Amino acid sequence: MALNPDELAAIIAGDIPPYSYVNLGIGRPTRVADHLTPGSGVVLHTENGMLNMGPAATGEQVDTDLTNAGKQPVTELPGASYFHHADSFMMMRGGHLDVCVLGAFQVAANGDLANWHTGEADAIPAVGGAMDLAIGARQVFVLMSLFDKQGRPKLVPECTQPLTGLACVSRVYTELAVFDVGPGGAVVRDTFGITVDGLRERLDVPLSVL
Amino acid sequence: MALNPDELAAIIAGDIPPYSYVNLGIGRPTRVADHLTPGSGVVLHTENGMLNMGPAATGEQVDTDLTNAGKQPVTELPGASYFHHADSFMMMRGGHLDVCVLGAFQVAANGDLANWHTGEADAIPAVGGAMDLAIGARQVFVLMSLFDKQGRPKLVPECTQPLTGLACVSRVYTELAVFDVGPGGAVVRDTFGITVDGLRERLDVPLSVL
Amino acid sequence: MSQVQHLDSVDEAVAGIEDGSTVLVGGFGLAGMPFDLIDGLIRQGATDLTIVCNNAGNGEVGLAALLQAGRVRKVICSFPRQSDSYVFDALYRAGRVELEVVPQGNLAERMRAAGAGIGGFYSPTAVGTMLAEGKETRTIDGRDYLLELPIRGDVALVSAHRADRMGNLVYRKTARNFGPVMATAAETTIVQVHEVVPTGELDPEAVVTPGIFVDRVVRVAPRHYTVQGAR
Amino acid sequence: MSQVQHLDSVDEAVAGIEDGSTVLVGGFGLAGMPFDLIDGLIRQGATDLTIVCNNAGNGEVGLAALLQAGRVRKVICSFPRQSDSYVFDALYRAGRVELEVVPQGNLAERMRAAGAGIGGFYSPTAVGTMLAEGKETRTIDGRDYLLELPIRGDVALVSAHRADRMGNLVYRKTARNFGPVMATAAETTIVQVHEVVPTGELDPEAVVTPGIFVDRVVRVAPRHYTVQGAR
Repeated sequence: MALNPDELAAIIAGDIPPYSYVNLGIGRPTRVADHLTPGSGVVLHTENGMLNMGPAATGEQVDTDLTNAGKQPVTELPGASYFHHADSFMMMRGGHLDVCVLGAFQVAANGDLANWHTGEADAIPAVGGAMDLAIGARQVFVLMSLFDKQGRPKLVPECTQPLTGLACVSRVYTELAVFDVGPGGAVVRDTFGITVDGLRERLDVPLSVL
Repeated sequence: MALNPDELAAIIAGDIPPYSYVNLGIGRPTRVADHLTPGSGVVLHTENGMLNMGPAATGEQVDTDLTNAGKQPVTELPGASYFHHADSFMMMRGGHLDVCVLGAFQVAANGDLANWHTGEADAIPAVGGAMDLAIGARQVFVLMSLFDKQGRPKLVPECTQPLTGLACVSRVYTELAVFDVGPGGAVVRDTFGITVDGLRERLDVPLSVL
Repeated sequence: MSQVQHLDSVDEAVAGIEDGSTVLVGGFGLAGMPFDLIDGLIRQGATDLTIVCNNAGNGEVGLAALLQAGRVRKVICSFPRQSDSYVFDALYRAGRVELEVVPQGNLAERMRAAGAGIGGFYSPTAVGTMLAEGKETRTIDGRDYLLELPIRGDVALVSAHRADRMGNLVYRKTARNFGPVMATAAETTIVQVHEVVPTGELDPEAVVTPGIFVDRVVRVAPRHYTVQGAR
Repeated sequence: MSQVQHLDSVDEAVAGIEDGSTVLVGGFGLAGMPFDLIDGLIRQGATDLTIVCNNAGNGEVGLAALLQAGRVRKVICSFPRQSDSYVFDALYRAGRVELEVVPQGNLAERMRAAGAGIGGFYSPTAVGTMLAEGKETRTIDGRDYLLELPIRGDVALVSAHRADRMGNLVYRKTARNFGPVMATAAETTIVQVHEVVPTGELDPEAVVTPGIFVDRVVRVAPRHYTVQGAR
């Protein structure tokens, strides 16, 4: 059976090595946090200037001076630290984050990422920290649906939408399968309710198997 | 009468505008601090990571974690702040210091500075923060004797010793005279026990008068 | 020379900002947004401004209000489009405001470069993307980089938590964000704070922005607003 | 992966440093010098080292002792010659150690660049001097700059004041100096501290080096020594 977003987030959380420093992108990747156990030692970074970010703030906890990269109110865990934006992006761009999890419009088999601009003529471009994260984290995981709303594959031979970063994604998590991507092309690590041949029928990308 | 080093330091202190941020170089320039009154509002920067440095520490005040750029023990004034070396040199190189006072081997009439390397073949070169200060502070004052031990002028048409910075000095304080230097050449601002013509006889530099 | 001015009103704090200025505006979304200074800037009347800010305004307050007032010629930011950036969106689609999108890390680092006297730097971000267009690419030690140039402000508007009389600043939580970087990168740095304490009361080890980077300080009342997404 | 290791001894803390390593050594003169880690490195035996440090050792302790032990191939520093740098002076004059003199601001900024993923930067310092030889000069916006490249360490040895269990660090006064910069610029950052406190005891607003930059921590006793020039 295809996985639901929550099941997929749980799988990603399980794949993040203990004690990693991790940045979770805005939107669906945020859900990965719900599946990280305190015992994992994983430390969350938010690019607006904090390490050891805690869960979403509720009720009385809400503090307008304490938000995540999606501008939602969050909490602080013991051992947290605050820093300014240049220092925060130094962590990202200097290769100090172990993992980031991003959403995507398209990922190419070689790891190219498109996740910031739809490419439509009237779209207002907004990149935020996506390009910095894409090239900065040691491992970039993508969490996305395998097909867009029109049914077109989002794992592609070559991105047709504007790129966020070159050859930067290492793994792609989708509801039907998990892939490694990179110089060796796309490799199927796991499938959910579909065979590898079933994937091959629906994708234009050569697939090897782990 | 020619001024003694203490009188000269007092004159420099008097020329520093109130509330300036000032860095005093190692050695003789340090003495300028003794003539700055608390009411002047002048804030001393030391490049090893501190603003609002206080006077030399004595006796019980000595703290091995609190030194000036000459590695001598100093004290902290109210309103002090500590920062790391990259931030400290950001202040210098980014043009945030109003004045620095440096020693010199030679200053050229156009403001070129030589104060880090004797040029002797067997000298061990040591530049420290001199080149950063020279190009960073908004005004660079030099405090030096007008002649070296061999009696040669240290205010020169062109530096013969290795340069610290190009056209960076704005004023030169010596025991016999104070000069402005820069694109317009050397200008005598003040003399002590010598006439301008007396200076002209002893220097190879064309002198105008303020 | 560099004496920090403690002003009694926001209007005095923003006095003298000229038409055509580049204004660095702190804040990430609403956190750290210098609302009062922006309101003062609207009253002050300077126009034809270039605004450098991470976002392009939320709702109808702060930067959105400045945009709505028609004072902004150009916005340099990383993330203009948000759920409540309708003021900017409408102006942009009407061709009434220019937009330069800069990756967030480059935005921060370019302002730091201005504050640090760095003439330019090679950044790993945006290589091979459409944001690399027109930029010099250089391979150093086997990796490709883009040359990025400093962003300087004529003015920075910053919100901090607490200042002392010398202009030393501390911030609160993630409201710190761009404030300390922008304070270094502008000719005149104007700061709104919630509290001014006597000199000597801030821990010298914990000062985030030393007073050397601060020109004017004004105390304002904390503002209460609703955070989007609060559950 | 990144779990900070809290070690019981200095010898464990410096284990595995390889011959030929580039070692960033904190401290400005004696303030912030990681004496115990350097002593440990001498016992550990790694040789053919490149040392990056502001100075080249004082008296016969710390870096001077490492030099004396013959383990150093090259020193990269801003200010080798001091009143009590006789160990370095003798080795240098004997041709037994290489020296690269780097202006102090470039030294700090080049390590920051390594830590920040910057491929290189244009520095205003040293233009037109003999330290500009062999470096690219570029005019940007009417001012001349030199291209400076990052300095990366295999290892950084840093002395801080206090750590928590997550490796967050605070420093004391001007002993902070190069520590926070070097911690970002090395593959493995090893820190000696005077105290380890439970996680949550350091003020999150006042952490100077977040634990993300720290790999190993060892507690050592404060060392008492005489400061030159103390009156």
